[in-house]
Amino acid sequence: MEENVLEKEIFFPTMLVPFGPQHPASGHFHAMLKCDGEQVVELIPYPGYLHRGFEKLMEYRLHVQNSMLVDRICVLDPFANEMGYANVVEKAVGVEAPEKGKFIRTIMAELGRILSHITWIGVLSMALGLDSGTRIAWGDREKIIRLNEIATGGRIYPCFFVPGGVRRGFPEGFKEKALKVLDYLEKQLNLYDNLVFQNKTVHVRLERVGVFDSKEAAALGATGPNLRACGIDTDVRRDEPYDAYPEADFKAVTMKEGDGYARALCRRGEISESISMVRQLLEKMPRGKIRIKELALAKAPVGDAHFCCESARGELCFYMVSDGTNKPYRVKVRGPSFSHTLSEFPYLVRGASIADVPAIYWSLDPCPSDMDR
Amino acid sequence: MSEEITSSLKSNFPASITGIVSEDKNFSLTAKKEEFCEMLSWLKDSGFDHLSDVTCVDFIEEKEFEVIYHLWSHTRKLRGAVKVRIPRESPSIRSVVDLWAGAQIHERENHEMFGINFDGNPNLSPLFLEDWEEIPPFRKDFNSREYVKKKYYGGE
Amino acid sequence: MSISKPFSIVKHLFKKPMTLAFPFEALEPVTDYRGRQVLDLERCVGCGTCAWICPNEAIEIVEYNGRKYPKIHLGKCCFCGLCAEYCPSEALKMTAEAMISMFNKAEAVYGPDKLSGKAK
Amino acid sequence: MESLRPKWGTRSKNEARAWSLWVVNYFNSCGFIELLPWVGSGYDMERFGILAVGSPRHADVLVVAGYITKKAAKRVKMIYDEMPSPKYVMALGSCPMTGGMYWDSYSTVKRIDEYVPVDVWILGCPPKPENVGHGIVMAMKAIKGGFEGH
Repeated sequence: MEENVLEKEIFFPTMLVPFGPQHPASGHFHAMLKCDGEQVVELIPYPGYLHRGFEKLMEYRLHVQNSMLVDRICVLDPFANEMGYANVVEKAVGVEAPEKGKFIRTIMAELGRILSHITWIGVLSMALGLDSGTRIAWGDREKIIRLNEIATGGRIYPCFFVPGGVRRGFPEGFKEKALKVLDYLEKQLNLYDNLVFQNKTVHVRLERVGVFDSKEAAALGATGPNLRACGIDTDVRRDEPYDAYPEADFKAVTMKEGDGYARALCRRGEISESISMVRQLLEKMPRGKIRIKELALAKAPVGDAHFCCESARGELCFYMVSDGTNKPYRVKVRGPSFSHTLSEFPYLVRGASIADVPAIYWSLDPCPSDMDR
Repeated sequence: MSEEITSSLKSNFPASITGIVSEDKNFSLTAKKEEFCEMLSWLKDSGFDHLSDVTCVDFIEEKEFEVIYHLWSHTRKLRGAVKVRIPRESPSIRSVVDLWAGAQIHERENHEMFGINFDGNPNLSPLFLEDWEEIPPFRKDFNSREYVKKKYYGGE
Repeated sequence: MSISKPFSIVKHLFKKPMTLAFPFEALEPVTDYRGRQVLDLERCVGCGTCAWICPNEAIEIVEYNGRKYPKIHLGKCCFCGLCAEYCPSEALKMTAEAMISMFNKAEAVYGPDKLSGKAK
Repeated sequence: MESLRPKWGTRSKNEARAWSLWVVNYFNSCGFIELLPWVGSGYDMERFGILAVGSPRHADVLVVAGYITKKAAKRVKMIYDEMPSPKYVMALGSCPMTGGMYWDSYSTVKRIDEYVPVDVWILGCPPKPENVGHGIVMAMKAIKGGFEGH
């Protein structure tokens, strides 16, 4: 009888496998995977490829100049960053933006969330080797960018929200165009369901991959869809309402499982919620002023202000200390991707197989430029 | 809502709390360096299970660093900030890694950007910057514009 | 799953393609797009507000035909439009022109003559 | 060895080069976001024969998309050195040229052409996809006209 070759185990030395920075599925992130055979023992992250020192740069600039600077923090979701900064300055000065300005901000921020999630569908599909999903999602993305362009005058970086409101109102016919795009996207969501979310390949690769329970997730600093996917019902938009969010009727999408697939479905649900929110807010749009222009160069009194908003990735906080001039003394940006990539990702890949690493990474939806700042 | 937390904090730690600002849904207070860890541990047990942020402000004129812990409670829906002042000459403070595992990376960032030592943190190696030889960049006495002029524009 | 489902892709053959045949067709330009600036030489008073508000210090005030005008280094510009917004005499305006690519780095500096369209 | 090489006409050689610009898959932040329409079906770069490849050894074009930090600049140089010649470098956005938005940042490189030679500058913050296309067409025309790269 032949000797059973499978009886003896293969000997693997512990080895280091680099992940990134030049890798199709890593973004601009570098990590070393310490592997025992196929299994990842430890992940050592080396971030900093996109570090620009935003918090230092902002100390030298006027508030209105900082508004142009902050949307570069996260390329995929610039509106949330602008919203956070505009609001923290308003909070420090003690003046609120006009009602219409708040509505415009909220509508654009929700469109930004849809934009970010659709980009993420493309990236996730790319990481899972589902090329048609990538092409279609990144093609649809153009439609929302076109809306941004019409409303704000900038494609990716709108430079649109300033302390005191927004820089201009919606142009004529924007509402009809926006509703048309939303209808189109709603139709496309069915396609994404068939193509990505209910696809057997995606399901098998994401289910029971990268699981954490609610206690671990909270201790590691998870926020946003990643946290809601393990059953904790927290949403800054609902719990600490800002701008026009009290006017909109929405629910935070939660799941129980806490695995990669639950995170994906959470984001899928958020797209639908955002679409309905934009529709409601476009209907309720009030009349009036859009901006208090003096606030852009106003001096904030000595003290500090802390403001949190919900970006597409999770809790985005701005903490500003002011010394009585029209420049901040210190700004701290708490980006959601910072803890997602640097404390949750190393925890989740421990014990996973190498092939699952890109799937776990993109199921967390990190943004490397938000992480490094 | 935050009243009840701040009043019970006051009765538990009467000696070390100064400057409480308490609003409807958030509060902030300044704690003494000796007892802040017990206070954070008490807050964690009473529902503040999310450490949003550890950050630092360099008050160069007062020769002090202020380390700020931003907390959030998923159950109470409350936000809190605990501020601790430490001297600028020997900046060192106890680590809170054993309370929140996510604090590790925040403390590592603050160590790199401000040069604060967090006693008890297992890994404080440089995070973002490679081959950095100047003083930590987020300190107020580091002038980014002068550094850039010297390094990149040949001192123009 | 029904047996006809895979054949539903056939309908995409008759749809308008998503792709834009770029060099031959283009999307119609948005009127208020923030592209490069133009300068009205008559209206400009040379006050220097644009140079002060620019977050990138891309604007420099230079002498041209005996008067003071801004010179913009488009390689530093971030196209935020603050210079046009804060211009007191509305001399500096943003246009929708965004086709700015070059082989030579020096072409990125737009002096008053280039900004006003007097020189190519 | 020299005789083994296929002897093409210069014209057809340049034509072939221009229609198969393979891009190394090293995309960093700001510029990458405006390359997404080109990768996706909105503008579809494969119509121009442009393909994103994983290995620098297969690539002809390095796209420096946006700001480069000191840490990333070493890797950019490494990738550039690994690419076989002829190779071309495209710089997207204002940041590689002058530092752009981050002109006073302690962490970014201000002039990337001191490290790798740049052929095409595409300005914008980030550049519009049309502008990226304009740059690509410009580069293709130059290569057809006999531009050898580095």
